[in-house]
Amino acid sequence: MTSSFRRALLASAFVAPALFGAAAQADPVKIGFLSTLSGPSAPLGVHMRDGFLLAVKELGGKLGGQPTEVLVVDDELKPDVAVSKVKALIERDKVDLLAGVVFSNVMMAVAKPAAEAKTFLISGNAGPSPLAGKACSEYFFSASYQNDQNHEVMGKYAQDQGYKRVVLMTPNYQAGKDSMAGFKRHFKGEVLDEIFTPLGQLDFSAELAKIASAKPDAVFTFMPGGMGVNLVKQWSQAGLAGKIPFLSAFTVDETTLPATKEAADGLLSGAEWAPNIDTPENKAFVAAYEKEYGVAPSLYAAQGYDAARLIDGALKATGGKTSDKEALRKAIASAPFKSVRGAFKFNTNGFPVQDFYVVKAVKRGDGAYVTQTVSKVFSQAADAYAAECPLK
Amino acid sequence: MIEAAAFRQDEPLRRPLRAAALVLVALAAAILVAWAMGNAWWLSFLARVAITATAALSLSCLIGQAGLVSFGHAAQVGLGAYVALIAGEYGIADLTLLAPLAFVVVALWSAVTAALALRTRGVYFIMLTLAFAQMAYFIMQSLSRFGGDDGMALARRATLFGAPVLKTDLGLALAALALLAAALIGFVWMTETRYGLVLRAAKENESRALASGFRVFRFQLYAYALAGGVAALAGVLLANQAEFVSPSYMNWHRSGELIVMVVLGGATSLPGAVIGAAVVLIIEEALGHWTEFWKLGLGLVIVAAVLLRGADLSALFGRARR
Amino acid sequence: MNASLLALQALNGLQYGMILFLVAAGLTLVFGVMDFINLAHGVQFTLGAYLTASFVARFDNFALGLAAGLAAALALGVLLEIAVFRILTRRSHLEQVLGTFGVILVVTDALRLVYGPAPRSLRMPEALSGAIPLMDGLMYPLWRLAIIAAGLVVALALWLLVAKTRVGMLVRAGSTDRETVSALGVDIERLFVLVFVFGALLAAFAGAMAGPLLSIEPTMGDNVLILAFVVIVIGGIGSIRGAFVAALLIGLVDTLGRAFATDVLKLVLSNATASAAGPAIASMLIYVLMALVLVARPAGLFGGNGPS
Amino acid sequence: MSEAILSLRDLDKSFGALRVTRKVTLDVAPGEVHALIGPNGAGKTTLISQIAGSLKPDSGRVIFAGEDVTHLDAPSRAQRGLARVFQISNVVDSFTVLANVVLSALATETTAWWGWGVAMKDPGLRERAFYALDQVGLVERAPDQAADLSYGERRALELAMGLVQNPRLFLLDEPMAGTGREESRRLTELLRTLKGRTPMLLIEHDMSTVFALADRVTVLVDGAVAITGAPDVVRADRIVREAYLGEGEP
Repeated sequence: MTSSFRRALLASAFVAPALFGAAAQADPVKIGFLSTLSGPSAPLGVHMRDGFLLAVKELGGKLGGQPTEVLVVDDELKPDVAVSKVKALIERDKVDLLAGVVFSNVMMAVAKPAAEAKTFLISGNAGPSPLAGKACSEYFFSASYQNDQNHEVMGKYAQDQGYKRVVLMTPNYQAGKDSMAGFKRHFKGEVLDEIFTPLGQLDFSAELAKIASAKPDAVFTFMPGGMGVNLVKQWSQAGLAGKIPFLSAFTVDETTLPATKEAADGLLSGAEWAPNIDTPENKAFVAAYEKEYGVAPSLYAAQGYDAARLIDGALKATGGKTSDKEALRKAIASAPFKSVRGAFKFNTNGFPVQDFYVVKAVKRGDGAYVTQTVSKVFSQAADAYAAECPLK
Repeated sequence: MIEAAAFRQDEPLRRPLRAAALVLVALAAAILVAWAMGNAWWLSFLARVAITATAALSLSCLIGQAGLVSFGHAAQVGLGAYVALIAGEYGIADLTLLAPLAFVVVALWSAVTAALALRTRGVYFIMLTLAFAQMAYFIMQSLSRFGGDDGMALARRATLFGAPVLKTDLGLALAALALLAAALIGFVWMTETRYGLVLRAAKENESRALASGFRVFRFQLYAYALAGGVAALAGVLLANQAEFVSPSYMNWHRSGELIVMVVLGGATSLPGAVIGAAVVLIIEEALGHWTEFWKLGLGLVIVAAVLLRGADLSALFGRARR
Repeated sequence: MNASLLALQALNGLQYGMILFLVAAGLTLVFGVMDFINLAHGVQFTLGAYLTASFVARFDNFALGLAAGLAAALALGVLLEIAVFRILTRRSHLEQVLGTFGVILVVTDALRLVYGPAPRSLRMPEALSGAIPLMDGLMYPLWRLAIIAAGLVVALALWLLVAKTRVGMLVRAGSTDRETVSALGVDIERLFVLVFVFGALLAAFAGAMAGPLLSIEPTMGDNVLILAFVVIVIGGIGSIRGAFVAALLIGLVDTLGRAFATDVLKLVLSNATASAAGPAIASMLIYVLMALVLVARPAGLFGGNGPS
Repeated sequence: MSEAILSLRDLDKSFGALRVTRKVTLDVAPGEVHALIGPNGAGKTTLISQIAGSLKPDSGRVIFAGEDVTHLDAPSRAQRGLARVFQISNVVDSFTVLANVVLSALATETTAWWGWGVAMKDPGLRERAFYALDQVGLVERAPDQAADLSYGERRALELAMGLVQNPRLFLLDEPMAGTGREESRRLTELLRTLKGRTPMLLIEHDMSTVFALADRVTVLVDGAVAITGAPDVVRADRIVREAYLGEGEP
C-alpha cells in the first residue's frame, strides 16, 4: 500500500508494546481483581469490588503493611475475555495475587491459567463444584462459599418446614442445574416440576401461571441479577406473594432489593451472611460501606471485603512477601483474619467452613430494604465435595 | 500497445497482495519484538489479534467479495471451537485430524444453512443467518455433557504430528499468524481466480451474472461454506488459546463485532479486515485499561469513523497518500 | 395442562406480542420508508423505560412522569436523528449497521454512567396496580391487560393513520417508490423525520409500558431489538399489518413454547431428556419459525406490498 | 425455411389480474433479425424475460434450438447460447471493460470457473475478449472502468459481452434507448455488421433502426401478437398505425 500506511503499522507495532508493557515495576503488592462490571449482572461485580476496595482503603491502602495496588478488570462475563485479561494481569502486570470473580463459568476458565502460573486466586464469590472436588488446587481459596451450599440451605429449610410438594425454577445453565441438585440434597419431598428458563429471560408470566396451577407448598428459585428482579416483581404482581412461600438463593439480596423494594418483602433466601449478623467486625463493615457508597452492602460486598482482609492477614504472616509460595499458602490456609461472618476457617480444599442462614427481605427503619437472618440452618458446615479433593 | 496498457491497468493482484504482505510482516514483526522482549502477554494478545482477524477476514470475504452479509458469523467460529472441544474429549487433539474435521463439519453446517438462507436477499438474508446462529447457540447451550451454558475447559492443547506446537504463547501466536497468512493470501488470490471474478460480479450485479450463464446460487453457497470453514479454523485456535469453549463465543454481539471489524477496515478490502480487527482489539485493550466504560469510547470511535467517512480505514490511508 | 391455563398463557403471549408490536411498528416504518436499518431502535425502548422511571419517581405521578419521560426520550431521539441518523440514511446499509451499532454501545454505557449499574424500577400507576383473579390461585395484573389495550389502540390508530390520511398515503407511497413521492413535491426529508419521530415515540412508549414489569437496565433494549427484527422480517418489511400479525405470532409461540415445550416432549421422551431438550427447543422456537416463514416466503408474510 | 432457432408456443403470463402475455406464438429463423415492436406496456420486456428465463410463463412452451427450455433457469439458457442485452444497461460497473467481457467469456469455457490461475491473465480468455471488443470498437476502452463509459459505449460493451459467448441468439432489449444520435447511428451500423452471423430478436422503438435492420417484424399489442410479417407489410398495416398513432410516434 502506501508509505503513510506502512508508517502507521510500524508505529502501532512499537508504540503498543510500550503502552501495554510499561507497568512492570515490582515495588508495591499488586493484586489483580477480576469482576463483572458491565452488562446486566454488573451490580454483583460492583458490590464485590467495592467491598474489596473498602477494606483496602480502611487499611490505609496497604495490605499486610505493604503499599498495595489493586488492578480492577472487567471480565464482561465472557470466559475467553476473562482468560486473556487474567493472562495480561499475570504476564504483563506481574500481579502477586488474583482475587474476585463473580461467575462460575468465568472462574472455571481462569482458575487453570492462574494455577499454571502459580498465582494464588482468592474467590470473592464463585465456588464451582469441580474446584472444590477433583479439580481443587493449592493455588485456589474461596472467601465465599461452595456454589451448592446456599441452595442446600433452602432445601434443608424446606424439609424442616415440612413442605411436601415444591416447584423448582432456575435459568437453563449449569449453575441452575447445580442449584436444583443442591436443593434436593436435603429436601426429601416431592418435586412437582423443574422449570428451566432461558438465561436472561425478562418475563415470567408463563412460568408463574404454571406454578399457580401446580399449587405447590413452596417454590424454590435461583435467579441472579436482573432476572431475579423481574421474577420478584412479577411474583408479587401475580398475587403469589404471601400465598406460596418463596425460597431462593442469590435472588433476593441487597443488589436487587433497591429495584424490587416492597415486592420482595418477606421473601426468603439462603446465605452465609446478612447485614444484621452480630459481630463487631460486621457492624463496622456495614456502617462503613453505607457511608462510603450510600447503599446497603450485599453478601458479594461482604465476601469482597473478607477477601481483602484475608489477603491482609496472610501478607502480615509472611512479612509482605509473596515469592515463597509455600509460606504464602500456609498463611492463607490458616485464615488469619476476623471474618464479618463470625467463625471462619478453611477446609482442606480451600473452601470455608462456616455457618449458613435463612434470611428474609425486610424494610429497615430508614426505609432501605435489606436481608435479615431468620434462623441458622447449618453450623460450621463444610461442602459436599471436599472429600473428593486430593489435597490434604 | 493497447494490450500492454490493458495489462498495466489489469494487474489486479499486486496491490492487495502488497497490502496483505505488509499487514502480515507487521504482525510478524510485532510477534518477534514481543518474543524478544519476553512479553508473554503481548504475544498472547497478538495471537488473539491474528485469530480474530482470521475470523473477520472470512466474514470480509462474504460481505465484501460475495455480497453476503452474515449476522451470524460468530456461530461458525464458535462451532469450530466446539469441534476442538468435543473432539478433544474423544482424544482427537492433533491438528492433522482436528483441522480438517473442524473445517468440514462447519463448512457443511454453513452450506446447509446457506442453502436455505440464500433463498432470500438483503435484510431477510441477514436475519436468517442470525436465526441459524441463534439455533446453534441454543443447541450448544443445552449440551450439558459439554458444559452447557457455562462452557468447558479444553482437555488439552492441540498438537501437530504429536508435537505440542500450541503449548507455548510463541507457538500459538505463530500458528495463528500462519493461519491468517494462508487465509489472507488465499482469499486475495481467490478473488482474482475465475471463481472469484464471478463471485464479485454476482455481488454487484446478480442479474448480469445470471444472464451470462452463471448459477450464482452455487457460487455463493461455496463461498459461504468456505468462509465458514476458515472461521472454524480460527475457532479451533481460539479454543486452544483460551483453553476454554463456551456458547458465549456464538453470541450475536460477537457477530456484530465481526461486522464492525470488517466494515471499519473497508468492506471490500480483505487486508482491511485484518486492520479493522487489530484496531478494534487495540481500542478495546487500551481503553479497557483506563476505564470500565470503554465501550462508550469504542462506540464513539465507531460513530465518528462512520460519520466522518473514515469507516473505510484503508481508504483513509489511500486518501492520506494523495 | 387444562383449558384455563392454556387461555391464560395465550393472554400472556398476547401481552408480550403487544410490546413487541409497539417496538416493531416504528422499526418497520423507518426501515420500509427510509430504507434505514436502525439497530439503535432498541435504545429508544431503553430510554423510554429509564426516563419514565426517573420522572415518575420525581413527580410521584405516573401520567405526568410518562409524559415527561416520553418527551425526554423523544428529544434524545431527535437529537440522535439530527446528529447521526440523518447522515446515515444516505449511506449504505452496512454503514448504517456499523453506525447504529456504535450508537448502541455509546448510549448503553452512557446510561450506566448516569444511572449506575444497578437495575432500576418503575412503579406502575396506583389505579392499575391491582389484579383480577383469572385462574384459581393466580391473579392477573391489570397492568398487563392495560398493555394489551394500549397495544390494540395503537394498532388501530396506526391502521387509520396509514390507511386513511394523506400522510399515511405518502408513507405508503414513500416505502415503495421514493422518487414518485419527491416528484409530487412533498418534502421527503420532513416526511422521514416525521416517521422516525413517530417510530421512536412508539418504542419509548413500549419501554415505559414494559418498565413496571421489568428490571430497568442499560441492556434491556438488546433482546427486544433482535426480537423486533425477527417480527418485521416475518411480517414483511414496511408492513404495519405484517408487524402486528408477526408480533402476536412471536408472542404466542414464545410464551406457549416456554410454557409447554417440556411437557409436550415428556409425552414422547424420557423425563430427563425432555427437561434437557425442552428449554433449548423453546428458546429456538421463534428462530425456527422465522426460518420456516422466510424459506417459504422469502419476503415475509406481508412483504413486497409496502405498508398495508 | 429451415427450423427456427427460437419458437414460442402459446406463451401466457399474468401478474394478478393483469394478463401481460397472451398466447404468444412466434418463430425466429436462423440468421434472421426479428424485430419486436409495440406501444409502451405491450409486454415486450416481459416476453424477453420469459425467453431468457428470468420469468416463468404460466403456460406455453419456449423451444430453443430444438430443445424445450421452458423449465430451465436463466443460467442454463444462457449456457445454451441465449445472450441478452438488457433494456437498462446492465454491466458490472466496478469491473474494467475488459473484465466484463472476460467474465462473460468465462461462462462458456468448458473448464468452467475452476482453476488456480488469475482469470484476467488467462491468454485464451483475453484473446477472446479483445476479439469481441474489437468487433464493437471498444478496444481502446478495455482498461477503463465500465462505470466511466458513455451510455452508448455501455450498450456496445453489453453487445461485446454477448458476442464473446458466440451466442446462437441475441435478445436485444432497446439497444438504442438513451443513446445520442451519433452513438445510435454507430450501434445500428454495428448491428448491421452482425446481421447474418447471429440471429437477433430485437425490441426497438426507433422505427428507422427497425426498418433498416429487420428481416421480419412482430407487433405486440396488449400482450398479444397483432401481426408478424416483412417490414413493408407491417408498415402498411392499419393496426400498427393505430397502435402507434396513439403513442404519437411515426
